[in-house]
Amino acid sequence: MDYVLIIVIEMLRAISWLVLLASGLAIIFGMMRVINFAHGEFLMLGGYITIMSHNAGVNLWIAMLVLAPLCVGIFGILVERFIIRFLYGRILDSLLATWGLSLLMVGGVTLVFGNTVQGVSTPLGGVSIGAYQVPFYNFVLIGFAAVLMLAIWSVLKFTKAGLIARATMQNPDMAETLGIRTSWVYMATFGIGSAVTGLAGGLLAPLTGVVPSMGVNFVGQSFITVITGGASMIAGTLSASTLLGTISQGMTFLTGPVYGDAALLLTALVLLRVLPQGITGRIFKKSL
Amino acid sequence: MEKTLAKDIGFWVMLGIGLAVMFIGPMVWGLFEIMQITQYVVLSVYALSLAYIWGFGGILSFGQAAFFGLGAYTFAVASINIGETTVPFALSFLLPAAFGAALGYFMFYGRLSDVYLGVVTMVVTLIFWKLINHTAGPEYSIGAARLGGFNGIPSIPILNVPGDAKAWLDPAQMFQAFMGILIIVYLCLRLIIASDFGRVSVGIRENETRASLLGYDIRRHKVIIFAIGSGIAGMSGAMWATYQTFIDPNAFSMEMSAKALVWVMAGGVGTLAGPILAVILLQWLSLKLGTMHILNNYFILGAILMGLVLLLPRGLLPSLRLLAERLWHLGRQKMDASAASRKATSDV
Amino acid sequence: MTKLNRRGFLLASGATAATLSAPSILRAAADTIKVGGLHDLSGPLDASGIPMNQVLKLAIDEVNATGGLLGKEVEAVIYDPQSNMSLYSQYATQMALKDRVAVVQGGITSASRETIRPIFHRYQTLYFYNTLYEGGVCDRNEITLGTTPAQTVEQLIPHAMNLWGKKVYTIAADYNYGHITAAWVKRYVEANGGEVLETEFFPLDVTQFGSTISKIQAAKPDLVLSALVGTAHLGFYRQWAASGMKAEIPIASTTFAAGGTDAVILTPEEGNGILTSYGYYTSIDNPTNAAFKAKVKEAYPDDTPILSELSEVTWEGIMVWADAVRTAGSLDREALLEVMESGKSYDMPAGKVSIDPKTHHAIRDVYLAELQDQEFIIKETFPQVQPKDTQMVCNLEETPDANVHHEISLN
Amino acid sequence: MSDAHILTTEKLVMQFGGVTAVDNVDFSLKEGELRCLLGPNGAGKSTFFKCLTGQLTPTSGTIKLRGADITGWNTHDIVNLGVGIKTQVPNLFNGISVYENIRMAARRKHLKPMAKEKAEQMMEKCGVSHLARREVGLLAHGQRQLVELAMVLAEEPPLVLLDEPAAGMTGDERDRLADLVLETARSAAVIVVEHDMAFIRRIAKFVTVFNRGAIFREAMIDEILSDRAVQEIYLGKQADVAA
Repeated sequence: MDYVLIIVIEMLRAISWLVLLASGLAIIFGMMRVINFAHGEFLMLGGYITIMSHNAGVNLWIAMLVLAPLCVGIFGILVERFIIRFLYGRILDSLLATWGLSLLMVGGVTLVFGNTVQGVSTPLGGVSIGAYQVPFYNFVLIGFAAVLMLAIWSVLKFTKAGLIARATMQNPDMAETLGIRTSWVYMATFGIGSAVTGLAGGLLAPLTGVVPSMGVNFVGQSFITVITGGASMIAGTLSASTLLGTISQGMTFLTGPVYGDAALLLTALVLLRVLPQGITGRIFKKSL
Repeated sequence: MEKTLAKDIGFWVMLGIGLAVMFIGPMVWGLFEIMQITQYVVLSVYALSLAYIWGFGGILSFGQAAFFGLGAYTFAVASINIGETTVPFALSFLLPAAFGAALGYFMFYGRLSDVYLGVVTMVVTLIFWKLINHTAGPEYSIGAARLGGFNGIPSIPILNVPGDAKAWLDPAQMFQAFMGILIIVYLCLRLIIASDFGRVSVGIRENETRASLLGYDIRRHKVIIFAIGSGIAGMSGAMWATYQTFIDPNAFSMEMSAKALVWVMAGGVGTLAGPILAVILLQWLSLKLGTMHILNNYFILGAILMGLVLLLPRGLLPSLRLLAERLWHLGRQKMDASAASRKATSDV
Repeated sequence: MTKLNRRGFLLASGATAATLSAPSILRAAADTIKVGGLHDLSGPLDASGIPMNQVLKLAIDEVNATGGLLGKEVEAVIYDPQSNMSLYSQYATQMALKDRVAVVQGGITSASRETIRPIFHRYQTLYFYNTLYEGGVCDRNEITLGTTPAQTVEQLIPHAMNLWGKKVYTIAADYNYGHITAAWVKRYVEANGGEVLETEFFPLDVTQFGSTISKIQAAKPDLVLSALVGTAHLGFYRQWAASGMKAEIPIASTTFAAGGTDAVILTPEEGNGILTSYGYYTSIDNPTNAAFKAKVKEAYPDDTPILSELSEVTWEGIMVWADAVRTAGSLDREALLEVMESGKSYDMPAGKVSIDPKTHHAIRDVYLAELQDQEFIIKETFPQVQPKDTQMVCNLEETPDANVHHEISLN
Repeated sequence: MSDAHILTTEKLVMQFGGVTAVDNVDFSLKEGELRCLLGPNGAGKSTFFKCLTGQLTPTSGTIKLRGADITGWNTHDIVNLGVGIKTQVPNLFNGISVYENIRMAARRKHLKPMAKEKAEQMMEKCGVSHLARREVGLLAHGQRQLVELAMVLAEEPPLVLLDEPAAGMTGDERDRLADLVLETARSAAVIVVEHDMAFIRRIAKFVTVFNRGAIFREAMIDEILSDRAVQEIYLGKQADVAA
């Protein structure tokens, strides 16, 4: 029995892993139609900041939940002001520019921090469920993924800022006529998207080897989740993460990671053929 | 005034350069330069495959590496088993073309929008990359050829003169053969583009609705264009395999697809000569960077790419042409302002 | 207006690019002996490439400090392939044909070796491959000093099984190295009366190991044998410690910290107790190693490389080659090979090393060590271990012009 | 032209979610007939038009072209049965010259030499010859309408469907358009969806008036214009209509 429970926990962790990876990208790509190929490197930057500040004595949780999002958010705003601002509406150029940015970040972090930095061990140790032991940190991840989704949903749904952001992204010209300084909204939205990715990077730092080139492992998964999710941000990312996370983990349990990954890709492929606009292109049409 | 191929100076200039390089090159250059330029020729054919389907068919493929790798592995497996390279080389065009047609049917008859089209091609390449990487065990071999997984397939036969299996091409002959292939591919593409089929494809690129309102079945057109592009990419993969006598899953990597995108974007979408220019410049640049130990090479390459996008929005060739036109105008102040000579951006 | 000053900037940057590429002032006529160094200095593989490159340059300075070779100065020709195969093949061709180097040291992954080895074989440029790998290369033009699975697994398995028990759970990277190592593990576990409960392979970019950790817990093995490779797989060790399993089931590995950096990236809580087996550890105490470490510290005071078998064997590659040139008194490849195949033994930081004439692989001492607070403590030493796996498939005395990488399969 | 029907629809329905844009329309057009479709905004004229052109697949009901059931066919298959279509928003190949656009349309029916001559003839007829070399994307709205019309006519289709061809046109462009439509009507059946009353008066004979997705009335143009009920649905209930 507890083996089944372990599998369920494992799937929930995989889902929250995808949610954390993809929500920052959902904001930047899903909402702003900017292809951010440097998304993996933003995660890496979040990881690095968490570790560097922890090694410098800052409490791990503050480093992870405050410093990482803050610094990566500010970095995001700088990137938006100097690069992305010229590329709105030119979705392909944003791809090429951000691919250059990702190379630059890998090289830059190697120059500044070097490529071997002592990591931080996973806090809170293990907890035993039946005959098995699972890192307690899993529940922290699941918790934060849920909180993150809830936070973004409520900001977009209930706050004035959320409304302005959504309006601007849907029709910038109309938003201008209503007196909204759209350039500020773009800057802020890109900043928040980067901050969310920084937070995700921070949360994942204790679980992975943090090196300058770690980003490449995450960029594929994040894009596929956001694209499969489709237009609406919250419902799309959530439904896609759940579907893809469950299938990939299920297959991994049954046959092993190779077929787990292949299953995830095949599901995405079939979904894209059946629902070209992504899950929320058709179902949950009106949701956020 | 119909823009027939015969009257297009750009075409003849490219053809002239190509033939000159092909015949004079081996006499002038040493073995090392020949080997290096052969690599640029192979990558130029690869860049042309994307330049054609994207620039002239409006199909943006994020996964051109899938066909490059498929062509390379098809050639490797076939030539190792058959022991002769002419049939495998033909296979390396036909198999990817057939796969491209099948994938094209799957995509274009599914009414996918452009961005999702890009993603589907990316996902297909990722699947190839994952599966090929998994073929490491001894049980994964086709006939005598071990797929070899991450370590790839070593000692792939060198291209031999058709008919005589033992007459392997020496580097100079291989260079001339590849140069010939590049010229033929460029010629065929220009002919297709100038033909009615090409005109319709450009029409589809401009406005799909109008093309279907004229009665053209745009889905069938796109499948054909995509298949042609896939075949060319597959052939360039085979050229790569026989040039290096080694192939590994990196031929299917995301980086290989991204490189094609960069070359076509940097060179100028909607041109054929632009991407070739971009291949030579960018490959030479990353080679040069490797020998100069300034900062970290990833850092510099990234900065250059970003600079390219922000400073040359329309790509290298169109910007150079614009620069040339502007200088030409400034030089001739007495030209009247109406500038009747502003010719439509020709498809070089 | 903005259009114009962009053009201005474009023209300016075009000019600087031209000057940068102007050919560097030509050295005096070839009065130096050129040694090629081909390691990834940027991109994912730079963590292993940079230390090897630093030690290479140090070794060449050492040779020059003792009067160079044949009265000439030894000059390093170093290129950075940027973890990219097409650049590996271009630089190999450039070294062989244009720079006409006397010897090349380099190549990290098997894919990069297999890209450049045939080129050096075709143009007869002597080639040293200094990275531990899955064994099986049969090429008279290549000297392979790194350890192969047979040499390390043969010592690691019996030692681990005596310590912890008979039931082994193997997890390995899903490529040739992983498959072959797993096969050798199975052979030696069964030879020592043990049993491999399960063997699981992981693609190189897998970062989540939750499901595997649960499966291992279900199988209840006595020890876990890991042949995981690459930074993504570091996640396993972290997630293993995170679920509190480190105290329950110990880990032995033939790949952990091969490049030295993993030991630093993992915290002591995660890394302590992992048993590994390599041809070299910094904690080997013999005078040559002490001198070697001092030289490295002195040459690179602030960016001291983390030493491991990869960088130490690069030092060996230069020293063995230099010794052969001095003994043979010429740069002729055949003369050098004759010296190296004479069974001569060299006193290296890693201990006694000699070259097996049949496979051009190293017969060397192999050590077993356990990680404690990010330092490896040597538990056992095994002198002069033969490269048995490559000897099974390759005999250069019978087939001198072999030029192939055999896939050693035990079944 | 025989009085057989070139185009008929039976119980044609088009629903978007809850809204019924086309409500059980039975429509028939004789060979060579010129029919105008009128009706206030949102009456379902354009939706009905899009069902005929295959841009929309009707929810139920059938469409027959010369007896063949073309309900739900792809646009290009319908066009290949000899239908020329001009959409509400001009759909042209913007990056290419006017001549090139029209020549490509002509090429559908004629061989190369004939297509070149046909294209020049059409440009002359529609008064766009002086724009031959200009990129279509740079033309004014009215000019684009004329170019699109020239493309439709270049194929000499037996059935021509025009959706608001007069929109955005200047006075004399509209007159030229009216002459062109009348001339085309002599050799082909034409359906024109339009608002512009001045334009309608010049060309209309038999007219169909749509309201709320259904056919409100079908009669000759002068009867329609004097019918109070039609004026009411156009100008809304309360307005007192100046006689």
